[in-house]
Amino acid sequence: MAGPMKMRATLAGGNTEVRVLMTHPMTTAQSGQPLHFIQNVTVKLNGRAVIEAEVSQAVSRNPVFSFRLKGGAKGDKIEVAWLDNKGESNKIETAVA
Amino acid sequence: MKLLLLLLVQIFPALAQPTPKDVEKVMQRDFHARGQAGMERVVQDGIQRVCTETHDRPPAELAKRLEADQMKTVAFPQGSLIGDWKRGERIAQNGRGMQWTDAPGAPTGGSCYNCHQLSPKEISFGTIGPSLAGFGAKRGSGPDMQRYVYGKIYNAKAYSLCSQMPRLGYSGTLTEQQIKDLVGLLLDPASPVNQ
Amino acid sequence: MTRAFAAILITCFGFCAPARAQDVKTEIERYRQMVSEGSPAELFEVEGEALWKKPQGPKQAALEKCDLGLGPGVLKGAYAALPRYFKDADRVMDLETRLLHCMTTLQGRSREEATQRVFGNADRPSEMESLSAYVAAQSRGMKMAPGESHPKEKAAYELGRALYFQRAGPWDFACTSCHGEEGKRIRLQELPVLLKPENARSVVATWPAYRISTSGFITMQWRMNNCYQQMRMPEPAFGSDATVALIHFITVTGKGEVYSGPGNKR
Amino acid sequence: MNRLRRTLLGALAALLAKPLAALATWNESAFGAKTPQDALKGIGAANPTASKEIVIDAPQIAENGAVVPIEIVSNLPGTSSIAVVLEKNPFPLAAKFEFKEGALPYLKLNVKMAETSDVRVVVAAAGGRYYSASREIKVTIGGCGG
Repeated sequence: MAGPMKMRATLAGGNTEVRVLMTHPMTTAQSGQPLHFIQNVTVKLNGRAVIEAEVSQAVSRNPVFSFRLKGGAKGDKIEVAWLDNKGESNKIETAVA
Repeated sequence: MKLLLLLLVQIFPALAQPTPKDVEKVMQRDFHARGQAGMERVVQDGIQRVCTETHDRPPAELAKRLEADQMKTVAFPQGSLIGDWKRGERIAQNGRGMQWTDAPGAPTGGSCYNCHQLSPKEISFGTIGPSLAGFGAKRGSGPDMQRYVYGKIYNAKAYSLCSQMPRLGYSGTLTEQQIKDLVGLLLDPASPVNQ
Repeated sequence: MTRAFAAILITCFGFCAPARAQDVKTEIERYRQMVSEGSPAELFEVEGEALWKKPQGPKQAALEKCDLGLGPGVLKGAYAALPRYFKDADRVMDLETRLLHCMTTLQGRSREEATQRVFGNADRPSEMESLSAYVAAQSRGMKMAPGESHPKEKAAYELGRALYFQRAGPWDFACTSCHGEEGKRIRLQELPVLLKPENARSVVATWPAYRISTSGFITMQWRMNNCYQQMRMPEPAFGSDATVALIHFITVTGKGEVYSGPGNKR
Repeated sequence: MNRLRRTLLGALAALLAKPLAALATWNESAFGAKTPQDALKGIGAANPTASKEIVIDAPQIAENGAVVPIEIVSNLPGTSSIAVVLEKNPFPLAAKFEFKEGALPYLKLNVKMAETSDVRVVVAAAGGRYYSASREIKVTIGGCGG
C-alpha cells in the first residue's frame, strides 16, 4: 500500500503556490535493492491537467515538489497524482486556501 | 553546621548536585553492554574523574604530575616514525571504530577530520581541534617533531590533561602502524597536508 | 542512503575544491534553509495520527486516552510541557517514556514487546517515531515549558547536567567534548552548546525531526542513544532515568522558545 | 452474480485502479541515457542555446548528496517544459516537467547527486527552441562518519 501524501495550496501574490509531499523509497539502481521509483507526476487544477512530469530515480526519497499556478481562487481543487515503475500509484486532492 | 548540611543532603538527596561517582552509579544501573562496548567503559579512570570534577580545568600542579604519568604509557617505536601518508589520509577520514555498531577487530579510523582541518582539499572538516593544514611545512619533520606527533596521537593526555582528543594509541583504537601513517600525513612533505 | 552511495560521497575528499570557510558556512546555511522549506516530517505526522487512534495490544485499546500530562487524550500543548513529573508513575518522563507507559498500561503491552524496535529506519519507521512526530506537532506555536517545580524534576535537571559533564569510555568523552565550546563543529555540522539557553532554545524547538541523511525520523531518545554510541559508550536503556534526565536538562535550558518542529536535521 | 456482470465489474475495477497508467508515458531512452549528451538528445534538445533567462537557485554546497534542493524559474516566453540534468550521475536525466495553460514555469524539487557536478537545466520555449543554463553544486560529507 502506498504511504501517505500531504499537500498545501495557498494563494500568494495573485498566484497559487502548491507544495506536495509523497512517501516513496525512490530506490536507485546503485542501491542494490530492487529499482523502485516514481516515474510520473500529474498536477490537475479543477480536473484539468496543468503539469505533467516524468521523473527518474535521481529524485530524493520521500519527494517534495513545489509548483506555481497562474491566478487561482479560494476553493479551487488541486489534485496531484503519482505513478511508479511497479504500477503503484497514489493521489491527493486539496482545495486552495 | 556541617552536620546539618549533611542531614539536609540526606533528607533531600534530590536537591544535591550528583558527584561523578553518583553519576557513574546511575550509568551502571541505566546502561547495558552492547557489542564491543562493555560496561567497564562507564567506570572512570583517575584522569576522567579529575577532568569531570574540574570541568576540564585541573589545578596546574596536579595536571603536570598526571601528564607525566600518561607520558609513561607512550611506547615510542624505534627508527623513523613517518609512515604512508596515503594510508594516513584514509585513517584520518574514517570515523568508525570502538562503537557498539562496529565489529571488533575491523579496521578503525582516527576520526581526525571530525575535529581538525588537515588536507586543504577536504572542505568537510571539524574545528574542535586546531587546523593542522601545513603542519609539517611549518614545523619540519625531524626526529623530535616525529616523536611529538606520535606521542600526541598515542596519548593526548600526556600533553594536555583534559584535552578533548582521545588517547588513540593508549585506548587501543589505532595500531602503531596506523599512528605512523598519521604522522606521515602530518609531516611528509609529499602529503596533501603540506601542499 | 545506500552503502555504495555513501562510499562515493566519502571519496569526495580527493575532488572537492578548496573553499573559504565563510563561504562554506553561508552555503551550508542556505542548503539547510532550502531543504527545510519542504520537510517530509509531515508524512510521519500522518502515520502517527493513525497509530494514535489504532487499537492495539491485549486490551485492544488505542492511545487516544493516554494522559501526556494535560489530561487523558489532551494533545494540544502536551509536548511543550514535557518532560514533567507524573504522579501515577512517580517519576519524570519525556514524551517517549510516557508513550511507552501508556502502551503498557492502556494497551496492556509488555515493556519488552513495546520497546523491541523503538528506533526504525526510512523503510520502516518505528511506532515511537511516528507517534512522536504526531504528538510534537500538536504543540506548534506554543512555548516550551517543561516541569520544573517538583523535587524529582529538579533532581532530573541536576542529574542531566552532571551527565553532560561526565567523562568516560575509551575515548574519554563527555557531552561537553563536542557540545562544550561555542562555534565548534564536527565536519560541517555545528554543535550547539546545550548549557547555554541561546544555543539550546532552537534545538528544543525543532526536535524530534526528519533526518535528511537517512530519510528517517529521529527522536530525542534516539539522539541520546546515538550520541552515547558515538562517544564509544555502552547503550543507555530506552526511557531510563539517565536519558530522561539529559533530555529534561536540555529542554529546561532551552525553555521559553516557541515550538516549531518537527524540524529537519542533517 | 452472473459471469458477465462479474467480468464487467472486474474490468471497471482495473480501470479505476490505474487511471494514470493508461495515460502515462515515460521516456525510457532519455532516462536510460548514461551521458548528459545522450540525455539531451533523448528529449530532443541536443544543442540548447545558453540563456540567462533561466534562473537556478541552489546552494553551492550540499551537505548531503541524497537531498539537493533545486529551485528553477524560466523567464523565457512560451516556456513549455523544464528538464533537469545532473551531469555526473550514472543516469543524468533527473526530471522533465511539462507546463500547460494555467501553470507557471516554476519548479522546486530535491534530487540525489552522486558527486560534485554541474546541474544543467534545459527549457523548451516559444517556437519549440531549447535553451539551457547550468550551475555547479559541490557535494560534501557531514557528521561523525560513524
